[in-house]
Amino acid sequence: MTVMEQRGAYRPTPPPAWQPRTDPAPLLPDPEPYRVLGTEAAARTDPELLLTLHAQLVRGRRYNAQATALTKQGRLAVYPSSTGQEACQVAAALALQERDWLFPSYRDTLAVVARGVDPVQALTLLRGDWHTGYDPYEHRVAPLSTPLATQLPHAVGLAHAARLKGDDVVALAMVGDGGTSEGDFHEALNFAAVWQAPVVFLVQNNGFAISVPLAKQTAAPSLAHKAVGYGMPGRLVDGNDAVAVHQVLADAVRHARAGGGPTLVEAVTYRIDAHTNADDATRYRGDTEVEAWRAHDPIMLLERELTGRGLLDEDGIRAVREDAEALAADLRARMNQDPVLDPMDLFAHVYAEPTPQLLEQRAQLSAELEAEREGAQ
Amino acid sequence: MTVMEQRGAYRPTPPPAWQPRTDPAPLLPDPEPYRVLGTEAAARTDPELLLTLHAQLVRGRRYNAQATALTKQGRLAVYPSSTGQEACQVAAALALQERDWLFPSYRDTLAVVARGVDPVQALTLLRGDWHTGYDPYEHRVAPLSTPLATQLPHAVGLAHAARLKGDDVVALAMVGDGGTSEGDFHEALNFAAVWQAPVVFLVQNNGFAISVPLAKQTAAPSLAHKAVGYGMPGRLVDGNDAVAVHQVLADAVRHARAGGGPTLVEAVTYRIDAHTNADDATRYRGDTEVEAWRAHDPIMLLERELTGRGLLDEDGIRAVREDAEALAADLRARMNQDPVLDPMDLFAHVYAEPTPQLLEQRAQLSAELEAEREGAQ
Amino acid sequence: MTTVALKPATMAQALTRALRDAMAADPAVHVLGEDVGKLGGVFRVTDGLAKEFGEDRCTDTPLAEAGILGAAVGMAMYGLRPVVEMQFDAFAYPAFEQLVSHVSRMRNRTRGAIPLPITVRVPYGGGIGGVEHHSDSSEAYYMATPGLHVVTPATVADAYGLLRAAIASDDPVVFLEPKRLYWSKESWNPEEPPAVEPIGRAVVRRSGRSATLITYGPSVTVCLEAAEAARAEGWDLEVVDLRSLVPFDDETVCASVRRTGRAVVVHESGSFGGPGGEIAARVTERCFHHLEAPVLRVAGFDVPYPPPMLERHHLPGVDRILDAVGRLQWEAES
Amino acid sequence: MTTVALKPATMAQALTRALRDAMAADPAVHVLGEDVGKLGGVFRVTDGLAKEFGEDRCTDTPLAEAGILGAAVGMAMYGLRPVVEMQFDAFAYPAFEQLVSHVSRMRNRTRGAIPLPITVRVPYGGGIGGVEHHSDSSEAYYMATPGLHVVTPATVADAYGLLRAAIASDDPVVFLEPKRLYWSKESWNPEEPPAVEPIGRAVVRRSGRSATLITYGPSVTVCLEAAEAARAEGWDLEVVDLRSLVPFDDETVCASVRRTGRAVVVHESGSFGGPGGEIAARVTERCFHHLEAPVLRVAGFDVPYPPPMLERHHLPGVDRILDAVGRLQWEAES
Ligand SMILES: Cc1ncc(C[n+]2csc(CCOP(=O)(O)OP(=O)(O)O)c2C)c(N)n1
Ligand SMILES: Cc1ncc(C[n+]2csc(CCOP(=O)(O)OP(=O)(O)O)c2C)c(N)n1
Ligand SMILES: [Mg+2]
Ligand SMILES: [Mg+2]
Repeated sequence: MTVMEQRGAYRPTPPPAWQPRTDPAPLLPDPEPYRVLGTEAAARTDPELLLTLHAQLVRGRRYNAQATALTKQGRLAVYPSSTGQEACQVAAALALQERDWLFPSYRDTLAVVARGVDPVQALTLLRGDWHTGYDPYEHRVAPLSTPLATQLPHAVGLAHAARLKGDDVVALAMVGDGGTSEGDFHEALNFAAVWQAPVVFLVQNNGFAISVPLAKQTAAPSLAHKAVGYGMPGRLVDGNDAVAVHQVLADAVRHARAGGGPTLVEAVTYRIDAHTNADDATRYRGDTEVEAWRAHDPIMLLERELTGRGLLDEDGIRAVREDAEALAADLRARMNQDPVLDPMDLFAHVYAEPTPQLLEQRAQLSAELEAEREGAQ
Repeated sequence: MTVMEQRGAYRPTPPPAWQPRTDPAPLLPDPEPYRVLGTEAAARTDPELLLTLHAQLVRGRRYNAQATALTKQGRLAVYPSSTGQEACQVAAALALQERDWLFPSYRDTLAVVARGVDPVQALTLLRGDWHTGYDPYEHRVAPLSTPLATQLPHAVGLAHAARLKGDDVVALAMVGDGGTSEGDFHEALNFAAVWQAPVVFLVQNNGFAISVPLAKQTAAPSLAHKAVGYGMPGRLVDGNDAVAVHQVLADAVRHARAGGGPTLVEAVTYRIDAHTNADDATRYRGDTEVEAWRAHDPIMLLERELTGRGLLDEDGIRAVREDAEALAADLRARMNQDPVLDPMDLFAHVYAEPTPQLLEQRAQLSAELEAEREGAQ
Repeated sequence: MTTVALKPATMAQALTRALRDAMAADPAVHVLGEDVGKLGGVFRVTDGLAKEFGEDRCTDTPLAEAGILGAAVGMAMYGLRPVVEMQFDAFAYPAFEQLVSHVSRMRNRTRGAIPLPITVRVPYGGGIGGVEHHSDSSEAYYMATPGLHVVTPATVADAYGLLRAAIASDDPVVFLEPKRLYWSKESWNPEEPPAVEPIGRAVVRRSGRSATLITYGPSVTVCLEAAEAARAEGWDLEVVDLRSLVPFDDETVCASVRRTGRAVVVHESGSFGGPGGEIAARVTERCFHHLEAPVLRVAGFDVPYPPPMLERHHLPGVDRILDAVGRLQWEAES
Repeated sequence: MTTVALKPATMAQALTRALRDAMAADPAVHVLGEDVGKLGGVFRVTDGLAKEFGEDRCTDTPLAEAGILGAAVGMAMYGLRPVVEMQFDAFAYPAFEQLVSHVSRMRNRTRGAIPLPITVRVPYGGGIGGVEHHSDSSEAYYMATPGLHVVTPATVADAYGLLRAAIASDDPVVFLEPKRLYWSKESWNPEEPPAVEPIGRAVVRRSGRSATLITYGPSVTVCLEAAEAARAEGWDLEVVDLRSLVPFDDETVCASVRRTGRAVVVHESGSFGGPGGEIAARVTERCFHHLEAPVLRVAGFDVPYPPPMLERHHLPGVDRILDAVGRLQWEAES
């Protein structure tokens, strides 16, 4: 049986044989975002996981702050901070097995780092020395994708290919609320559902696409409600509840791994910082809203749980902070070194072998640099 | 209040203030396609409407047959027949007021003709003498759109513009089941919902996109289920029940006119003929399926109702057929005349004023034609 | 005669002013795009328009470029004059099908019944340290698409004059805004903005006798610098700013080349299949016997636009232009 | 020596055979697109592949070109070699962003870590009586996109040889199939299909001394006809079939032009911003002092592709080519 034949079919037939293919009810999200922290279910969560999540959240926040500082020092071209969204970032990375793939969007540097990519290499794009700083195959992390939603069909294709080869690989693809409006979002989700590809789509709904609020982006009851239109389950989760996000994603990954097909997860969160260091958020939103969300801070929510259950004390928090400081110090130190660049790299990877035309251009640049060097002497 | 401000907002706020924007329940289609013919509701329908629909269906079927015959005689480059789908075609045209706009897809010549466009002009594209044969403003019918789903955002923009100007205009846009997979479908529906534009989207789900059956096109419970993901109502209707399609579309048009925003209607139907005269349908489907659908023929369904209620007898049917024959005869006669073409038209409408570059090229062609004429003498 | 208080204005401000004046003059003009409302666009070109004209006239759309341009087509069909902002060059690609299959062809398709007076504003080009997808020069794609006008200003005054003309045009115009000139300044009289420029006329920015530099958009200032530097080498270079790639002003360009007998085309866009090939070819077709040397091209390399730290090696600069001028077979002279 | 039974094969059949042989040789080769399965594609080029290799190797996709190409990117990232079919030239436009922003750049973006061995098959060109959107020549767009190879066969043997090479290439190849040559025939030995052709080599299809016709794809046969007809005028024309637009075979082309001293570029694509500009410019740069006349271009007009009943006026035909040859300043000779 081919992958293609596995699907049941929505195959309209004339009455009385008519039957819709799937029962839509289980595909619809609950109207309330799923939460764990602050509920009774929290008590049943694995302490180890809580501590790991916590340490990563704190590291993540520190990383965001450090990277933003580096933009001010001219060490990064630009930085889109995910402060406030660390729970989504970290949970996305931790929900995957090593053999799985992560497809991040441009704001998801933290998820990339949480998956194991070197923190400096993760910033190469934003530093401006090359377009991607890490080998995607090393940690199975696709390049940070700048054109919004375009990475989603890649995730589908990769997961589909893995399945065809009989490999046990799930792809998790990240996109913003704004990105869901793009045609590529639609096409990717449709392909994933038709192919029953092992993909999990994580929408970080942080309320804004740069300055455009969600209300101008969609009129849907929730973004998770889009899932039923593709025939996949949609899940709505509190994106600031790291435990809840992790659980929902891990479930979706398991479901995909077991051959159950894709899931669309909407994590409701908030972008605390401006869009990037270059953005002026006061033009389009007020402080009250930001403050309301600060009161629902992902780190705070988790610390409350951990300290309440006696799993973490002042010392523990201090240790985690020190670890995060060490990360920041290392980042600072290494980012303050000028990268060594070879202009000839312009021609090195356009094709497997440069075309005759590129060879000519390479020779030209080479001669120019030679002349420059001679002139400088 | 601007149009933009009218919308309620799905604006996630941190708990406990969280609230999804709309109740999704009323947006979901019924699991059974809506039907009138063969149900008790049929008795309550307006006899006048039934007779008009019937006459148009019969004309439509005859038109399809005649156009297909013209391809064999080399009088049309190609013809995508809508035989079996006449109920959708006719209802789409009749559901609109004169001031409204129709945005047809490439298969929808019948709808265009039913709206009042000259039957020969409607075939200009397929005849090959120009890309559009009618003035779109005369009957408010956009050009037949060949690139699938690309006409949907046009319908949204036009309806939105009309609303901004305070005009009472609804746009009805048609697309196939295959076309729903395109990114433009997604973007158009999203814009329509966010703008609350007065648009009705009619998907004719005829089971195939050329050779590709619906099961390879979507895994959704139904295509109408896509609506909830945009925050608009989705309606499922028996596309061979002309009365039901007309009713659902007329309701959606009324809803849009009243400021209620867009609706997605999926009409379940079947393409009885091959994709076009150039297609070989035996490669991808069997006769049994076609026969099952022939037993659910839109004309037959309507005739059964009309004759059952004594609204139509043999004479009445004969009169309708004669009218259809007259249409076909006129079509035949006029399509058998060679159109008179002016090659200089190549340059006439590329821009309001031809560029200097086009003037040069026009002069070149003109000289060539002159030489040709001289050579011929 | 009253004394006029000249004030400095940036190109971005000139564009804003053009939009504002156009919107004030004609209620059919509507602006739409991502972040064009409250934010005023990421380059602030639409700053203040939503406030002044309301969000129905200057509208933040969902994030979907094909949807934006597709909706603009429908709006234009209903008599509006949409001005669409694409946030960056590479983010116009999702709208490519709408642009090529509809925007450029609708008038022709309908024998003139549906003209589409749409202006598509596209910030383009590099030199601003932008990360990948933020520095493309995509004019070759638009030039190869019949039915579009392709216009690009190089001065603050032209930014105003050409954008007004683009919006007033009954045909679709791809209006390419050189990103790195957004902050370039000129002094102007705010009471009386510059004239509306007819689309399709090149202008000689600097007269010279030795050779012609044919250029446009962001490369105009570079060519003017090169022309200054060339004086030291004894070359007196003429600089032609095309301003409009479609229609193309053969007359002005060829008149210059016939005078100088030598030409170099300069642009940021890649060389292979780029605008320079067309320009060199048509100049050669028309001025063959006036040419002392082949028309040369100085362009970006045929590589994906490089990361910020390497872009200076990619962009055509003064030295590379002078090198090319030096290769114009001056031996023939002596 | 055994006698070989030659059999006629059409270009479409040669392409099918190339796909089949590539799939048989390498399980990583997957075909995907609209209607490529049971139907075998609207031009029947994938006929029988789904049956022979299963629907997982030759897959009917949903109707969404960006999705198809985007999925192919992911499949290639996982080690497959996708061969994507775009149903018609104009229906490749929805995939333009995926092509330009990802397919062409992924290798460069990742310093070679992610090569994308994807073949994008695009039936192109006119002359088959196709209605709007079914006859575009879109090669200018692809040529202007660094990172892509652009290949187009003009003979049945090349259709096989070049498609095999495209699929074997570790770089993305836009493989342009001239629609009106699908039914052209050659005789070949089915036991031993033609050789795999290296990408990037032009070939002289007809030797001549008077002038060179530089062409490719659907225009090659027209040029050969023109060359025959030119004999009556006393011209002995050389015809160069480029076969590959990227990389470009400067060597073969320039060698020919240096021999003949005159050249005309012929293609269906529009002239302005089309391939001919690039070709004329680069030939002139390299062969200036060998040229007796400017390199001329014979191309489609700069208009949206015309409806079937008018296309013969648009397409470059024998007469138009001979006219151009006549304008190559033969007076200089006498
Ligand atoms: C195709 C495309 N269009 C436009 C942009 C410019 N842009 C960058 S980020 C952004 C907003 C993204 O919003 P969202 O998807 O909600 O992600 P967030 O920034 O909130 O993480 C825009 C419009 C882009 N990167 N890609
Ligand atoms: C963008 C685009 N891609 C591909 C095609 C080629 N094509 C023409 S009709 C068709 C199938 C359409 O199926 P559907 O939308 O279900 O409409 P139907 O033919 O059933 O009326 C295809 C793939 C096209 N016209 N436009
Ligand atoms: Mg967002
Ligand atoms: Mg269909």
